[in-house]
Amino acid sequence: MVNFPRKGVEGSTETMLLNVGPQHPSTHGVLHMMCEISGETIVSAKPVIGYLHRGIEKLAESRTWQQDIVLTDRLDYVAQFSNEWAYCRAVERLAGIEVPERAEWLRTLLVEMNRITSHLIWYAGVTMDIGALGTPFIYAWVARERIFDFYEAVTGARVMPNWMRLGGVHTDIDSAMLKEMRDFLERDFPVEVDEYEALLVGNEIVQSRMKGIGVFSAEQLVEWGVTGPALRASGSERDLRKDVPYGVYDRLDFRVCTDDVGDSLARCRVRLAEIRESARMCVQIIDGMPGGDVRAKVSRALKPPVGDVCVRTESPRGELGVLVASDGTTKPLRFRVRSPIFYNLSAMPHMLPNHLLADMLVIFGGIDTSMGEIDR
Amino acid sequence: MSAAMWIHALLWLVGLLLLIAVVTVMGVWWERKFIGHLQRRRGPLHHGFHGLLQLPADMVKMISKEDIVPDSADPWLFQIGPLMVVVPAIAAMAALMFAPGFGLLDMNHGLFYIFAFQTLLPLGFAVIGWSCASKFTLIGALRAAAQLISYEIPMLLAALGVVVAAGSMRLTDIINAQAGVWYIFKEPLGFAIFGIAVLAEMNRTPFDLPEAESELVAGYQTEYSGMKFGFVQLAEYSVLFTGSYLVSALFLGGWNMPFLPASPLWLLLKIVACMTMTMWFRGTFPRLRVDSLMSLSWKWLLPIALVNIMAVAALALALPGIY
Amino acid sequence: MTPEVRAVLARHGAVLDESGFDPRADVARDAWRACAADLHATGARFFDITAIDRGEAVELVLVLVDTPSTQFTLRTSCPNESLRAESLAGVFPPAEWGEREVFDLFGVVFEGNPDMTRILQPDSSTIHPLRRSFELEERTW
Amino acid sequence: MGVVDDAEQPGFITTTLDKLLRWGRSRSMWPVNAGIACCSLEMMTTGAARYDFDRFGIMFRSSPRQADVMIVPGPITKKMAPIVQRVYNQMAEPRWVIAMGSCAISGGTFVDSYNVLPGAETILPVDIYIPGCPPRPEALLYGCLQLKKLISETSTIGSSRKPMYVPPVLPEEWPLELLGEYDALEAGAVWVQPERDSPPVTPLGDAESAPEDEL
Repeated sequence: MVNFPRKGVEGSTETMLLNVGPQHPSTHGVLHMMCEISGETIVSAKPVIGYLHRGIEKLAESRTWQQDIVLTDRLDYVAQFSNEWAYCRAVERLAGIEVPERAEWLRTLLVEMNRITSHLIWYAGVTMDIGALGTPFIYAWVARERIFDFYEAVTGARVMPNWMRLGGVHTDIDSAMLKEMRDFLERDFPVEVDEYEALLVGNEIVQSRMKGIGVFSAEQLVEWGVTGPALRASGSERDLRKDVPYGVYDRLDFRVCTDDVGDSLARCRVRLAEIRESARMCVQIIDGMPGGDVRAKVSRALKPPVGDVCVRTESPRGELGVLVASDGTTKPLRFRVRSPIFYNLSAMPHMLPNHLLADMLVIFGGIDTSMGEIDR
Repeated sequence: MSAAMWIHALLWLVGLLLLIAVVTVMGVWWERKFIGHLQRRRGPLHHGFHGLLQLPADMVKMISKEDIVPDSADPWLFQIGPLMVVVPAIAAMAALMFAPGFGLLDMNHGLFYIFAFQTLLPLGFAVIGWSCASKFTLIGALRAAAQLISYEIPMLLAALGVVVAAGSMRLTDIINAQAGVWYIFKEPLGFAIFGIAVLAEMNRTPFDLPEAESELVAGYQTEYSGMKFGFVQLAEYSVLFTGSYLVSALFLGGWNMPFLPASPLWLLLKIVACMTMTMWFRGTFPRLRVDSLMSLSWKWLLPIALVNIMAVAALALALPGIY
Repeated sequence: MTPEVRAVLARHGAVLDESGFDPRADVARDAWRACAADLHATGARFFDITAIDRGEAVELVLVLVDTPSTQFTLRTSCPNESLRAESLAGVFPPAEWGEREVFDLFGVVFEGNPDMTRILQPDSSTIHPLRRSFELEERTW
Repeated sequence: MGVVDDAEQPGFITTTLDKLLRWGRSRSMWPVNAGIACCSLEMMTTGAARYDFDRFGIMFRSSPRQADVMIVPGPITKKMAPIVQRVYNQMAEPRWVIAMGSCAISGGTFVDSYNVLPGAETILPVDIYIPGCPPRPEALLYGCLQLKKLISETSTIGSSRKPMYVPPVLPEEWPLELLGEYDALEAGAVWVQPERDSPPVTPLGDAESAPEDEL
């Protein structure tokens, strides 16, 4: 039994408990949201998670440092490269591995492309949730498939790339492929994004569904532990790519996309702006790509010195932290993922009350969940 | 009643049932195909010529599926629930006229008859949702009842404008009165209100709240499986057909076509066009929220419909020749 | 590390170690919550709460962000005989879920957490899998 | 599931009806919209424009009552197992199960984990296995077409395939998780772990030959 006492509404009839999920079309995975509703108004809510808890943190302790990269792909299966990079950065910092210049550029390139595909999945999900029968959903998949073709050509896999290595990346990208990526991102992609924006933000019904729904101030959201685009939509400029530049972000010209309204529509606008900004960054990266090696020599039996390190990166959903602790052996002592959505989701009980059942999906889409990373 | 009348009635009954079957099969096929092409894909393609056999296959499967009655459901209401929406939906079609004198029964108050049976639908939805003892169906049913009842009033008021102008509730008279100018040009406001309200009456996007898939799984039909689900679908497409017929007959001139002789073909074409419009909406629009749905009906459509009917009545008094 | 943070840490008798990658401050278990509350007052932002099993004790790690670009960890140690600590849920709201996870995977009980139940594993589970003492079963095939 | 279960010598009408039913069932497979993990992304991709499930008459239904096929797209954890079974039990007969991806086949990458079941077949009767991590959309399409073949070759007369209720079972040390205060499931059933010597990966080719025995 889940610890979820009913609050009830004073002077009203009995409230009803509605279990949304774990198998529900709009929970984006296996989230179980317990809602106490009075009529259609949510009185209190409690997310129940763990339906996808695969014990990745324990499994990582029984594998070598290199083998764990496979597991990081499966954490947030929508933003695979971000997880790989966060893990690789943590271990490289711990073991003092120097990453070749070109590898850093390649990593940044694919992570930014990954941000685009991840936000496209958000777009598909949120439009589906507000009831558009799949048209924006399928449109989002058109551009996503094009980018997935690049993933496949570069890494050999569509969803689980396992492409980054400690000390670099597995395969180089040749200049013809880079040119193709650049052509797509500069020419075809903005046209698609214009259409997406018109379908979502330009739609009157969407505006009436989202405007003024779920308005939270930046102070509230910071207090609740929310990070990422959901926070930036409330006016905060927190973006680790600017605050703690890693990769080649300090050499790129980009702006932090923010919005000061703080409602659900603002969160949509911020994510759409981030899609455009990422595409712009990718073009810059391809233009500035230096030559050279893509992988440093790293011993297969890597033994980082004793110690622990926590590395923060900006994943598409917020601040992704990876804490690795080493006891000087070939296997990690502890591999911990600070999942941005885990803490974003923990703010749901604060966010949902007094909204309608239909608003739940809108607010929920605003934080863009991916259960693989929440449950690990 | 003479034997000829019996035969006429029997033939028409069979014909109407066939029509419903064809409308459902072709409607679903056309919807999947049309929305598929809207979404840059193909829709049903491989079973039959361009997927034409897809719907017969679906129906064969549905008939042979297990018929589940949940333990906690009210067994009687659960069984008769689908009938309570299918029967009114089909019965309403008895008054449809496809050409002068070409129909089951040319009733004096045909329009009234159709609306009377449409009014029964929320009861059926409520029974379906209540009997399943599931929360999603219950919420869906309550939404359906609230939505259908509140959109009935603007719909009837908008239709009343046409009745005032035509001076009759007989569908033949109403359509014949549009031999010159269609009512869409005489009463554009009424047409807009009637179109929106009929869309809501048919539970179509953006008013598909009762079966809001992303919120309520499948709304009031969540617990129905097999042929019962098929019956509910049948009722939906019958209502869609009736609604499209009403829009075509009341505002789009029915079987009249400018510069061309009157023919049932025009009526059918208009019905198909109206149905396609609803599918287009379905492919593009998201869903309204439940409170904006209600405020749209009570705060906007109802006052405008009242203004519309007063204006039409005044015009009909002032300009008896034209209106 | 801002001077305010240093002052708070010194007030609570924290052992500061800045030789590693991130500055770390070890406090006694009694000062855990009070120190975190004072750090919250300086404007430090919650980033993560987790634990590392050191064999004879479980080390609680609270990662805090003091300025947008710097971070530090506040640590305390729970010996295996008494896996208890004061809850930070009243100080940092997101810590509620973080502590539930530490409880679920390590078995550390946080006193004062409003919902000290398992979060990832089923309620019926009897294990705390991230303890060193818990070994994964050998694969049978 | 059979039309006439005890018909010893099916006559012309029953065989024709049987053909019709097999035709209808195999050409209208509606999977239940139950995304579990990474594979659900590829499942959605298959429904999207480039691959388009709808061409084959496959369309996702959110309500298990109206679905025929359950695609298990991911690892089944111990917390999720009763729910997956429950969704399966809510589906109307005849129903089929596709195990999509290595996690659903055997536990995949997570087979060593303390919280993951070694494959969907431990709790569900799986008909089709689609290997891959995750399988490409083409592989999923191929798997669905294999299922179509399987259905159209499974006679509905006196079939060995009987309606099946999967009792919600879990190991004794993992009693059933209750979902909420109105949960109707009963706890206490005994978990039966299937015996196994090798990974339970059935190549797709086997699905073609299997139904012939039943005919």
